[in-house]
Amino acid sequence: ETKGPVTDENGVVVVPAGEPLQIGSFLSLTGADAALGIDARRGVEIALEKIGATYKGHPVEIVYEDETCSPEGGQTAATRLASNPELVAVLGPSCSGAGRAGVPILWQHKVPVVGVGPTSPTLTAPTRGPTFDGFVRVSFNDNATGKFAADYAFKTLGAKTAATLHDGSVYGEQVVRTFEAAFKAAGGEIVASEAVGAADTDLRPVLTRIGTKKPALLFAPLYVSTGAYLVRQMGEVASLKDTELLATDPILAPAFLTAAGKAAIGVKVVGIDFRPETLGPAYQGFVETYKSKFGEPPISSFHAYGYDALGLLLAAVDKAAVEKDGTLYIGKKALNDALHATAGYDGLTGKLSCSALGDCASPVYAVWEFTSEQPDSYALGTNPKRVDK
Amino acid sequence: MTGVSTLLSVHDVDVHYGQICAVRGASLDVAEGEVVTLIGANGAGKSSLINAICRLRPCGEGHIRFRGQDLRALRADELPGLGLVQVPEGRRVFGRLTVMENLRLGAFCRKAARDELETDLAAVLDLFPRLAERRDQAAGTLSGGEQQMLAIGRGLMAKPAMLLLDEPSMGLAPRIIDVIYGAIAAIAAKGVSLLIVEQNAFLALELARRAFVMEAGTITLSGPAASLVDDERVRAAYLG
Amino acid sequence: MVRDMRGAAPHSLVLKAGLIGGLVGVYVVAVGVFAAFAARPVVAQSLSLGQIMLLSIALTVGWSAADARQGRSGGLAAAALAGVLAGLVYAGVLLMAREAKLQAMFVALTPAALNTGLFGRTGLAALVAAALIAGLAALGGGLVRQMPAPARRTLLAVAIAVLVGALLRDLWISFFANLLGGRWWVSTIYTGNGLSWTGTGVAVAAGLAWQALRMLGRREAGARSTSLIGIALLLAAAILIPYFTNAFVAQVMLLVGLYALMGTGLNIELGLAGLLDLGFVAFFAIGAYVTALLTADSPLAIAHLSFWEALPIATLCAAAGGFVFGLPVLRVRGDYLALATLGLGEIVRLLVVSDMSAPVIGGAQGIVGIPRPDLAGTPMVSQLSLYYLTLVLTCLVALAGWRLQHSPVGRAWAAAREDEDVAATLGIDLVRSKLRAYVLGAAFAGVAGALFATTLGSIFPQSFKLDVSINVLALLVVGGLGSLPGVFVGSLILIGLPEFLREFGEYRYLFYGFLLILVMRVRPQGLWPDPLQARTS
Amino acid sequence: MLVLDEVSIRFGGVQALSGVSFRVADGAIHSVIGPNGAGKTTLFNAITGVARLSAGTVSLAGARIDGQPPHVISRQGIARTFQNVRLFGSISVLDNVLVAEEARPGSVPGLLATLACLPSARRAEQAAREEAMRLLADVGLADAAGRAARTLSYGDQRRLEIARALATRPKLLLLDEPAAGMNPQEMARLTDFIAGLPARFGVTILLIEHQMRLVMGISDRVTVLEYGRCIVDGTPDEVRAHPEVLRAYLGGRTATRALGLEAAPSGVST
Amino acid sequence: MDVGKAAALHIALADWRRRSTWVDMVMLALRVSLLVLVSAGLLLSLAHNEYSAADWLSFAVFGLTLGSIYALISLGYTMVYGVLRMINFAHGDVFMAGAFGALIVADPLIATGSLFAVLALIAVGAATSAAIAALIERVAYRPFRHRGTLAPLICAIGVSFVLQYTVRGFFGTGSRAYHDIPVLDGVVILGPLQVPLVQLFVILAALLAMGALHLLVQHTRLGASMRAVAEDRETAALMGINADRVVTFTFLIGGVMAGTAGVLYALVFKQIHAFMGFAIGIKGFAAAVLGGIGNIPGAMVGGFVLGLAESFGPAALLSGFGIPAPYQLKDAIAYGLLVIILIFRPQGIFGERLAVKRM
Ligand SMILES: Nc1ncnc2c1ncn2[C@@H]1O[C@H](COP(=O)(O)OP(=O)(O)OP(=O)(O)O)[C@@H](O)[C@H]1O
Ligand SMILES: Nc1ncnc2c1ncn2[C@@H]1O[C@H](COP(=O)(O)OP(=O)(O)OP(=O)(O)O)[C@@H](O)[C@H]1O
Ligand SMILES: CC(C)C[C@H](N)C(=O)O
Ligand SMILES: [Mg+2]
Ligand SMILES: [Mg+2]
Repeated sequence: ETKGPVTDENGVVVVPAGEPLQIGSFLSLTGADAALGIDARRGVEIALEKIGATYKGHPVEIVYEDETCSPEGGQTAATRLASNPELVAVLGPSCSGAGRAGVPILWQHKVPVVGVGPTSPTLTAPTRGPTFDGFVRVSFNDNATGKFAADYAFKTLGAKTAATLHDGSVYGEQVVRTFEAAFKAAGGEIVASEAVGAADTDLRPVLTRIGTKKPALLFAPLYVSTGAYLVRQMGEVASLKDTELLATDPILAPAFLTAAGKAAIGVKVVGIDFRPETLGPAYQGFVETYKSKFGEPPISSFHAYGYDALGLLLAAVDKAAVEKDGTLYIGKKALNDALHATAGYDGLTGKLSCSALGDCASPVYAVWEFTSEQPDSYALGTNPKRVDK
Repeated sequence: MTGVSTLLSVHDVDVHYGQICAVRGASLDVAEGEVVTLIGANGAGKSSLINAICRLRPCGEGHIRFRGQDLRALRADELPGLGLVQVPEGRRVFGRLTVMENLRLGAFCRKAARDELETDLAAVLDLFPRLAERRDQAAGTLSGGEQQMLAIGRGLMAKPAMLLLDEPSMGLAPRIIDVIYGAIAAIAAKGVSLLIVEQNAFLALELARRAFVMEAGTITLSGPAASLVDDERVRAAYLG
Repeated sequence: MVRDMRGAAPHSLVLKAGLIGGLVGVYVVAVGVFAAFAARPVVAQSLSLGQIMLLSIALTVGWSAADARQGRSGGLAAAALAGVLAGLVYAGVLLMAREAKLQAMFVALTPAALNTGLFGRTGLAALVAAALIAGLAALGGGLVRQMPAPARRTLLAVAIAVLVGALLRDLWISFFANLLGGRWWVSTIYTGNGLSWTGTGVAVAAGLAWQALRMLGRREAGARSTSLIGIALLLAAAILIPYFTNAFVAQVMLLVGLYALMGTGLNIELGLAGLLDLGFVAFFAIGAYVTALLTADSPLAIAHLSFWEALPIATLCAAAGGFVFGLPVLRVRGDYLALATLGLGEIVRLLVVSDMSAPVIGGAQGIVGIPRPDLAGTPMVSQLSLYYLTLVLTCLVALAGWRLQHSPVGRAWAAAREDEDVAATLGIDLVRSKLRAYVLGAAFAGVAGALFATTLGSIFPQSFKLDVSINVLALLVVGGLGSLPGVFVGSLILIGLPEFLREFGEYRYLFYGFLLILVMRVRPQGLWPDPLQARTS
Repeated sequence: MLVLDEVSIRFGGVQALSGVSFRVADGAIHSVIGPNGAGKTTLFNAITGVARLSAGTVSLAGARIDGQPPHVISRQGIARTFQNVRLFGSISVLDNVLVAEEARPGSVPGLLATLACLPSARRAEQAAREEAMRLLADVGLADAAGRAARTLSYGDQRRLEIARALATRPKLLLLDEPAAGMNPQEMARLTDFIAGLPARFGVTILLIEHQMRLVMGISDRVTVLEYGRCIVDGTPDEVRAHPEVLRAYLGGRTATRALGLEAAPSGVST
Repeated sequence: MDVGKAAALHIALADWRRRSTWVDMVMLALRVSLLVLVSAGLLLSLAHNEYSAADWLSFAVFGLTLGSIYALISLGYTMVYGVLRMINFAHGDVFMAGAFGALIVADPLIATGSLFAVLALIAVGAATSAAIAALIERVAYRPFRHRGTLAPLICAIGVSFVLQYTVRGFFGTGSRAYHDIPVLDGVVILGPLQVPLVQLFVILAALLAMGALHLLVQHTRLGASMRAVAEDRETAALMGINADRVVTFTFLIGGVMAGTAGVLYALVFKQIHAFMGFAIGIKGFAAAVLGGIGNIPGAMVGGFVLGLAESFGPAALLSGFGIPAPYQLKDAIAYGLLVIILIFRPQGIFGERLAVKRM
């Protein structure tokens, strides 16, 4: 297709002078895991504010959709976004399930997607198929998460046996598999590999079952609601008294404290190292802006990804767009290529360089532990505080 | 209407089922302690009229008075408490309830002492020994005739001031019909008013003092039972 | 049961109307609808949807108060009085809520929402304002009540036209842009999110025209020909509208068509054979998964057929599934069947999502990379082309359903639906007869599943939840059981409308619920009932 | 035609039928009478496969039919009406008959032929429809063909039930109290109608009735049941005079009058 | 002698073959294979014997805890179905609403720290649910008394949506937490078993509530009038029974039980959200069917059976086959049980066989 000065096999988006540059976004905005998406959206908004909500004289408009942290939510949101031919690209989703379902739909229309929260390895696996060609993510890849968690469990905590529990989500199932592989590789033994339904509330039977194997550690990458049921009920299963629980970042949110109450105290969570020492002073400044703008410290660990996603995208648009008489011509393939070619982009979360498969982050992990059950006391650094170093 | 003795008076009642007009401008009255029968061909509208009286069907513009009280302002379930009770056509026993439960429900509207109920129960079971044999059987599994006995027995349990019987002899063995009509006569003798719808016009006309004949939704004839029995048209149509 | 001329004295009804109206107003604020709607202009940035909502509550209060005094004098006074009462209750409760700082418990009672809800006033001023506004609006409601019926209907038509014009903005914009050429229309009719004054005028005119047409139509044509004309119009709209609008509309219509297809399938089971099947989604899932496994570009695929080759296989598989499930389950009667099929549907979903089956059908990861069907060598990429495919399939299924209904097979279904025992003694083989219906329904669900898989390109176990069965059931009954245009209308309203109203987020499901109740109360036979069915029952 | 051999049925504690044996001759009108609860309807249920036998056998034209499901038995040529009328209430009168007409094996084309709109399917349907209208005319319901069955009056519903049963073209027709709820005049018409059935449709009739005038008027043979036992089996005249029958069933004014042994009342009896 | 036996067997078999249709044969095959499958699963699981006696006991206690909640909910279904022949799809949401109603007063009440406060909490929940149940009966169901079963079913689905999204609008999209209740914290040591006090409390409270209901229905005319209304509303009216009042009362009682269940649920799981009602509601209805619908003691037993099946099933049946992550399939076991019961014993465990309509 050729429009104006640009020819692109995937089509061209034209933004006439004065008209807004439209960017889609699908995030987890409602439900128990709303904090994940809202936090990321706030990151996007701060980034937008920083550029004065304009790009080369075009107002930048972000169209938000809710992906409800589920594949169906992702499908509906993506379909809705895909039907808008003026979208340049899409930021999101928060959750891997939504991504696995939504990205292919958007790519049918050759709309590239910049992942904000999805971390499942399948999204950037070599076997993922051509439908994910339009996907890059600023969030990390759980291959690394699983490996880090396994190392931490085996080396730091000294656990020789471990059990795993997932909730049948695209995210949970995958991260469990990478953890299991890494833990075995490190020399540990996986004594139980269990799963529950995402809507299950009575986890005691499955915990009892796990208890019979006496694992030293239970690796349970659950979302907020199930995670809270888990920590509350784990205390009631006597045979798990000596088992250490290791969870992952979806529960790094005040909502988890509300839901889990006192049982949250002492829960260890694998997440990103959000210290200024690691992320640099820019992050510190960002958190200050966040606090002053939204009246509370970040409510999960995806704000910075939201911020970076928009920046990364605009950087790619810079490279791909051709401007003529105030009108922007953006080749879709060119934009996607530019995204994938990102190298050394200076993001809040570190230097971002995208691989051919779309992984851009080089995460530094940390282990966090909750110290109080008060949701208002949630603040990365104190509650939860860092425990792995 | 004149006076003291009129118990039920129905005036100019219509019954419609959607477009179909089943009863048109029907009027009848029953005096205190009187036995009246309503006869007519299939589909004449007898049951519809009875149901209108019992407030199971809306009744158009006319009025229905029982002891001078306008029934149109009442709900069906308020009538038994006033002493107006119907034994419906086609038995309509509570199939999943036992015989005894059905009978006890018959007395639902009464606030009677326990032993009074027990004596009444015993009286009904006496009248229909067959029911006594089947007392704990689900009513739905009774034979047709047994169900009819149960329906009548249930109506009696209400100790009504007026009983509307819709085809009480239907499906009963000849001997049982005798028994039932004997019982009905006995009830009438106690001063209970009766309005009987009957195909077996002989029986009804024998027992009743007055009769109404219904044809195609309107009441076409009325008068003392004796004179109707001798009416040629009635003889031809209903006495065979 | 019959209750003529009974009920409480009229003045207590007036009180009741006021009280209930006030509380409904409070509900609207507390549930958050008001805040969401207050941000949505309808007319020229000056009348928001939230305001319309509150006003219409007061209007209804006035209406019912006047209604209670019908035939007596003082209807208008009663209406106004009830309105004032409603306003006082409303403002009183909200003022108390503001004092009590309930936000920790009731999240929608934010200071901002309370402030808008109380017209930006405090204390006595708020009370007075609310009482005044509500009283006036209720007076209006009373007036409307006393208008002659045609005037009332015209007013209603105009109101609906304005709302439809404002709320389905996206739809109209794309329509104008495509059909009438250009953005000029758009900017004349709409300002921001709402209608401009011009736009409002256009909407009013449209409402008047519509009402005039309806009255003409009613006078001219008999029932039968109106229903035929109606069907023709519906079909024309179904074909043309998506063509002249945008991809989003086509997308929504595709979904509508898909559900209509399932609804037609379920109609055979429920409408004709009386089988209440809540496990419908299981066959939808079978169709989708078989299609995915046969066509997807995925390591799990067992073949690489084209969609057209996979479609009959998927249909057959779903039908076979129907047979296997149906055989034991169909001996269960009535409502129990609903529960048994519901259980089966859930079991299928749970098995699909489980780790046990993950190596074969992907488990939680689903199956991705399902290609679009090819038409004469080119893939049908646009939603529109798939929509037409769906429409054609729906019509075929509908035709089959219609043909069956008026055939011996359909009559045997009707007989078994009415009384199984008697049907058996007439020589109808119940198992066979029910299996036929169930297998046919399953097969059609399978077709829908195949389409679903190919439209979305990826499938996940979570897409096959009970909700799908329930939605299909609801649209069937809302549209009118046994009526084929009804299925389409039901689908349009229950599946399409929520999509067009996405801007209201989760509140649209609240309205979905109210809509179900309302439609069933006002038209229990459905919005577009089968004329024959409507007559005999 | 029909042979019952030592048929017994019990429901929990109730022995509804114990060792009933009799045979129904081809083309006959055979009545079953007996007190309420004697087991007459249960007998019909036994024949049509609705109730399960606890002992004994039922054979139709030499082949055993007991133990088979109702629809299979029906297809071998048995049709019935019900004591408590059971119509398909919300479908039309005509469709009630059509359903029965089409339930006959092989009478109409199957699912695929229907879907394909084969002309043969249309023709078969048209024929069935005409046939059904004829039957309706026979029972005097032709005018009501389009009404929902539920809206008929009780007596009309009974007639429709007979028409529906006849529509299956049975060899054996079981009628359970067809005259219940009819007045004498209508009963007389019904009597003639039933009496004419064997000749017109070549059907054998087994009839339950409490209306003695009907039973005695048209039966070729009468079987009397009491407490689930067959107490007498003979011609109407034999039965009428049998002391056991008089004791258990007929003795009394109603029966006597129905049988024409006593004149109609001519005055009020008080 | 032997020959005679064989011959008799042969005749019996031939007779069976004559009587049975192919469907009967399929059903028999199904029955046999189910039996084989279940026993194989049980045996294999037992042979593995991964669990100690204490584990089995604690499975039982969880099962009973959950089961008593199911049982309480199922009562509402059973009674409403018994009277109106209608599946009240919104009942699960009435349960949910009870938990939220109590949430409003939960914090101050729990803070008082007495057992009495817990009872008050239950009372609030029960009152909320009862009021809501009666309200929806009045507004959404009563107009359908004579309108078949589908319209009210759809209306019930509508009500279910309204309740869910109303609560969601009122209380927010996420989960809401109940605070830990000190009086119910702690465990009771029963032999080898440590049972959390809450669970015991829940089982006891549920049993009490159900016992009270049973007495109420047994010893008043309510039971009989409910059944009469269920069968034939018009005839019941002819007996002087006010159907509307009976129905309202039924909904009220069902609401009380559901609200109690809602608070008990919140006490055990400490987290509630607006959508929790639907799935649990379906389980409650399943429990009602298991026990035999319309049968109040049956509903209780059905609830317990379902709860136990969920907690034992995966361990006792599936793990023997080496199925990965068997607890993912616990609902499948529960629904499987339901379907099997419906197929082979439609009247439920306790229900009398529905009296066959007379011919
Ligand atoms: N539910 C109904 N819907 C429509 N029409 C009805 C209904 N019930 C009765 N009808 C019609 O109303 C008329 C009167 O019926 P009704 O049952 O009152 O007659 P009846 O005199 O009691 O007859 P029978 O002696 O047969 O019982 C009949 O034409 C009948 O078809
Ligand atoms: N399913 C059942 N369970 C228990 N008892 C039953 C059942 N069916 C019938 N009975 C009993 O069997 C007996 C015979 O009933 P049946 O209906 O055959 O009588 P009938 O001769 O037809 O009487 P009627 O002339 O009154 O119709 C009755 O006493 C009845 O109570
Ligand atoms: C937002 C995140 C917690 C989501 C999670 N990492 C996922 O991939 O689904
Ligand atoms: Mg009648
Ligand atoms: Mg009988």
